[in-house]
Amino acid sequence: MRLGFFLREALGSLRRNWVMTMAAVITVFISTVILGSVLVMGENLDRGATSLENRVMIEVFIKDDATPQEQKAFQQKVLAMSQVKEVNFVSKEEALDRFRETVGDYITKNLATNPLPASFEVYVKDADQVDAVAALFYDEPIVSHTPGTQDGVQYAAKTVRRMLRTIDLIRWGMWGATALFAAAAILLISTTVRLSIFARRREVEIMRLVGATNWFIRWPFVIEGFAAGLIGAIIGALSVYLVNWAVADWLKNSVDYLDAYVYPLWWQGDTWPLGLLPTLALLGGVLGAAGGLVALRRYLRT
Amino acid sequence: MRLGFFLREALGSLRRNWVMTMAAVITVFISTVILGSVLVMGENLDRGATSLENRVMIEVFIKDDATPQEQKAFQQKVLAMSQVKEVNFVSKEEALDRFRETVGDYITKNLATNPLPASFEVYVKDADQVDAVAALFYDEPIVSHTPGTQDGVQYAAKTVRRMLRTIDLIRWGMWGATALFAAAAILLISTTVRLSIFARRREVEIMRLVGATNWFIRWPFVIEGFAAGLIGAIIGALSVYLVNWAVADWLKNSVDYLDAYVYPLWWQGDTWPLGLLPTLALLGGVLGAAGGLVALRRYLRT
Amino acid sequence: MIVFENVTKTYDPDVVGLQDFTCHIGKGEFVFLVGASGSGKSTLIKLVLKELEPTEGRILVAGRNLGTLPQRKVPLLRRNIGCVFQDFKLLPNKTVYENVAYALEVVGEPRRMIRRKVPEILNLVGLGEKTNSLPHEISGGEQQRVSVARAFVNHPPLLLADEPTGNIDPETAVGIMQLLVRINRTGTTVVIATHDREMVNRMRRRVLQLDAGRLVRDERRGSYDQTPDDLEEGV
Amino acid sequence: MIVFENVTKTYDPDVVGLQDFTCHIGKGEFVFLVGASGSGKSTLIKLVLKELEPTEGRILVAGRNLGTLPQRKVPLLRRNIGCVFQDFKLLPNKTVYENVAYALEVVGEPRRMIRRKVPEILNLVGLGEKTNSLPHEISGGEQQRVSVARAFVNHPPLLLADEPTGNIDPETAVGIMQLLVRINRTGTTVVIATHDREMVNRMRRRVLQLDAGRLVRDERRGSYDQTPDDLEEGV
Ligand SMILES: Nc1ncnc2c1ncn2[C@@H]1O[C@H](COP(=O)(O)OP(=O)(O)OP(=O)(O)O)[C@@H](O)[C@H]1O
Ligand SMILES: Nc1ncnc2c1ncn2[C@@H]1O[C@H](COP(=O)(O)OP(=O)(O)OP(=O)(O)O)[C@@H](O)[C@H]1O
Ligand SMILES: [Mg+2]
Ligand SMILES: [Mg+2]
Repeated sequence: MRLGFFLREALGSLRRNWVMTMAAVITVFISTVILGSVLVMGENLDRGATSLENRVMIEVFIKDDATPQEQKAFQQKVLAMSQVKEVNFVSKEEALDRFRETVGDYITKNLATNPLPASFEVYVKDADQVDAVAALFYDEPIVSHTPGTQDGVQYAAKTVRRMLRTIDLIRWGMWGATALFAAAAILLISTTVRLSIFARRREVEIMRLVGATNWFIRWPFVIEGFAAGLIGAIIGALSVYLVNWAVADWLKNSVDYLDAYVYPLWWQGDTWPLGLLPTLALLGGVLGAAGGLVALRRYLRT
Repeated sequence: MRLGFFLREALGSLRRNWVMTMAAVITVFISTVILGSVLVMGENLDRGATSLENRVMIEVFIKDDATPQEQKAFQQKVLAMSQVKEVNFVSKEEALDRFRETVGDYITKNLATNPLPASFEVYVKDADQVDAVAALFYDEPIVSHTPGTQDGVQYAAKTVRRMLRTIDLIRWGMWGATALFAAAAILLISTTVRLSIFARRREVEIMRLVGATNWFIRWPFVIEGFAAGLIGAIIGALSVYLVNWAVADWLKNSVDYLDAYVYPLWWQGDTWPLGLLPTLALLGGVLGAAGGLVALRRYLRT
Repeated sequence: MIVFENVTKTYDPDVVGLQDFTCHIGKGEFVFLVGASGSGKSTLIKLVLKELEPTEGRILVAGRNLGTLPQRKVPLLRRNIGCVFQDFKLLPNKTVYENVAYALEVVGEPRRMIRRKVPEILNLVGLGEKTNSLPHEISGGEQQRVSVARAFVNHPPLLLADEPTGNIDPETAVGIMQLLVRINRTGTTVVIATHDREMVNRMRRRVLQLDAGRLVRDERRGSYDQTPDDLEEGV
Repeated sequence: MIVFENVTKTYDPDVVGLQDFTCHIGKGEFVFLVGASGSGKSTLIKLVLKELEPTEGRILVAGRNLGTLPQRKVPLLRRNIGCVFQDFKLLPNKTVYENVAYALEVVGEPRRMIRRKVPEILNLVGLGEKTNSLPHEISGGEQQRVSVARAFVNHPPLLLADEPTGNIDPETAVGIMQLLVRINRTGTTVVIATHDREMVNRMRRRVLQLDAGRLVRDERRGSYDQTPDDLEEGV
């Protein structure tokens, strides 16, 4: 019965104070859109970064006199390593073909023999470990080094490091942006809620004078804040979803080479058990309610 | 004298209604930070894109039997082209050196003669024109084509096109984001202003009953909105400036290879005659004032 | 000064505010408006201020037809009417002084004059010591007197007072009434809606009685209550 | 029911609200509180409601010391006090019905009872037809009567009324007073701050007179004005 009263109060108030309702809804809506956009973009960047990381490869050049058995044994040994994801074998002929493709006939035509060694392409699971993994191969007898060097094991050390650093930067930037925008969203919502409760402080005062307990006063405000927040956040989350979907679709169709980097994200079950956008929507509601609670405190003291 | 009254009214009101003042200031502050961040990031991306564009190069391979005079003449002819920014000559020896660096000794050792041609590296002013410029070289007698092809003129056509497309995308995205965030900022500010004027609608009504003209009522609100907006936007613009400066500084020191892409931007005299951040600050003030005007309309009718 | 011609004001769902009300209040008159709670006194005052529009009929104030008065002339109208509101209508964020001064600022009075006139009128209504208080820091009667002071300070040609003594003790009320009479003597037309039987009976001025929005009595030297004698003399 | 012991209330800049006020109001009494505007009547009522804290002194209401009453018990205290506020204090977004019902919702009255009691009390104060109006849609006197209805509806053991008839015509006021007397007969303690001389003189109940925050008169069957006789009988 009491719940019924609180609900009626809250809904009546949402209807009657529609300027405030609109303000809360719009603020939560915008906050959700901004935060949602940042999260979705961040997630896409993160996936893009991960797929870049997955391309980090170590080339292990093999002595020309290695027997197929030795090669086989080596391949299996490498595959068994816990840090290794994948190993490809590139024969001398394949290597020459690839070389021809990149530099053109006029160089390969000039070659008396095939100077290119066979090689294994080793993909590691975690780009961070590339140095450690590469080091494991230096002393393998099958590996062909120029005497006095370790150039039989090659990987773009500098490029990998730059890439990792860039990816780190992007991730940091993404988290920074998310934190910034989340803080902004919370501040915005709480500001709006505080303002609308300020506009109704006299009402609160009257309720107290008539003998209402603090929670009797709070509940309708909390429900109101929750409802307004939920509505705003749902509209916001839906907008993000639709735009994200449309953009992903458009990109996929028009920018073929990029499609690996665009993920329509709205559920994201792994990181967001409730779904990314449903979580945002719920968060809007909770923020609205919490904002109401905090803002009321000033008028419920003494 | 009247101006004095309006100013006193506005300042008094800012002081007395500090909950509303704070709300307006915070909203404008956040809007400015968000919009400023987007603008600054967009500008950096744009500059980065431009510097990428500047690297688009056409390699023009020269017949081995071309005389130095012919080479010289060709170089001057190319330099005189309006679309061309820069021309470098790469001799056969240089070409071999570079090749050796990339593929390693064991290949070049196998070469009987130097199969690499000399070349000119032509940089165009505008990446969009790379196709047109390349076409101009196809029929030059000095250029060495494999018979039946035009491979004496090479440039990363596919890469350039992708790059241009990506840059376009980034620019579009940037403009989209700017428009989105600007709209959000305007909506947020107007919502807050509308809410705070709603909270004071009774005051407005009383002023009208005492015989105040509409402009007599409006001015203090406009000044108030302008002041609150200006304060919020100045704090916001300063924050953006400081963060931008700090980030640029940190990136420059810690990510050496990236430094060409990070520009601390706060003035940007070319696109923003008043300066990017001063413009934002002023905009905050104007939005605050305009918001006040618009929100008042409802209570000044009839 | 004020002419009502067959004025009817009905609020949205057939709530009668004023019903076929006709009357003429001359320049310099002193009129009491009486009637039960909800009989339409405040409605009448709001109509004169053009705060409300009549549903039917015509209202003239100082010769100007309010129905055809353009919106932008309304502030001018109101500056020439001092009004004591039933609910005071003080600006909550302004001090007593500023509230009264506002009525002068509105007409563009020079600051020097404001600095002289406001304390004068505040002393007159007995609020000399509350100059810098905010409305919520003073008692109900004091708020009412601020409203009275604001209505007077301009020396407007027409003064409307909606129960100006409802929250004031009888003695102070008499003081306020004397003030009103004095102002009336300088030529100002004064219309007072009131429930103060004693006051009306003592003053014996023109009385208009409303009942459910209708004018039921209009006496030149009336009392608060309708007596059989009065009835004959009246409408 | 109410005990004031040397209570002093001063507002910030040495404005006196109540000065060394001592008095005892027994259960079931009917007391008028009179005094000039600004003499401290509303201050006294606010102190009883614990809306204000006394600067000095002790206040007991129904045996409970307000000074030591914890904040969370204050709503309970207020639910046992019906109060008619000088400025009505109606919830602006609630209809007349909802405003009155709120006082019952607060104490957890079942809806069925609310549906019966509220129209009953509204009819009693003559507002049967304004049930669904919002406060700004009714006249000043009607608002005041809503405030009265809200204070009564609970049948609280203590009833405070701050000028409950200031905006009401004498006839309706008499009705309200009769209602108060009837409520008083059922055992409710009633304290009324008022400027209505006629009413006080007619009823001849206990009168407390304040002057600048001091109790200057306390008569068992007093009149509004202080007569030489009264003076001897009183303080
Ligand atoms: N919040 C406040 N801050 C400062 N002074 C106040 C405040 N409230 C009341 N006062 C002052 O305290 C004194 C007593 O006020 P109170 O409201 O008790 O008077 P009152 O007897 O109710 O008068 P009235 O009949 O006019 O309502 C007055 O001088 C008033 O100005
Ligand atoms: N804004 C409104 N909307 C609907 N009805 C209204 C409105 N204002 C007043 N009324 C109704 O019109 C009638 C006359 O109201 P008015 O305020 O003129 O009465 P009044 O004579 O001033 O009464 P009081 O002495 O109580 O102040 C009342 O029944 C009231 O309920
Ligand atoms: Mg009225
Ligand atoms: Mg009082």
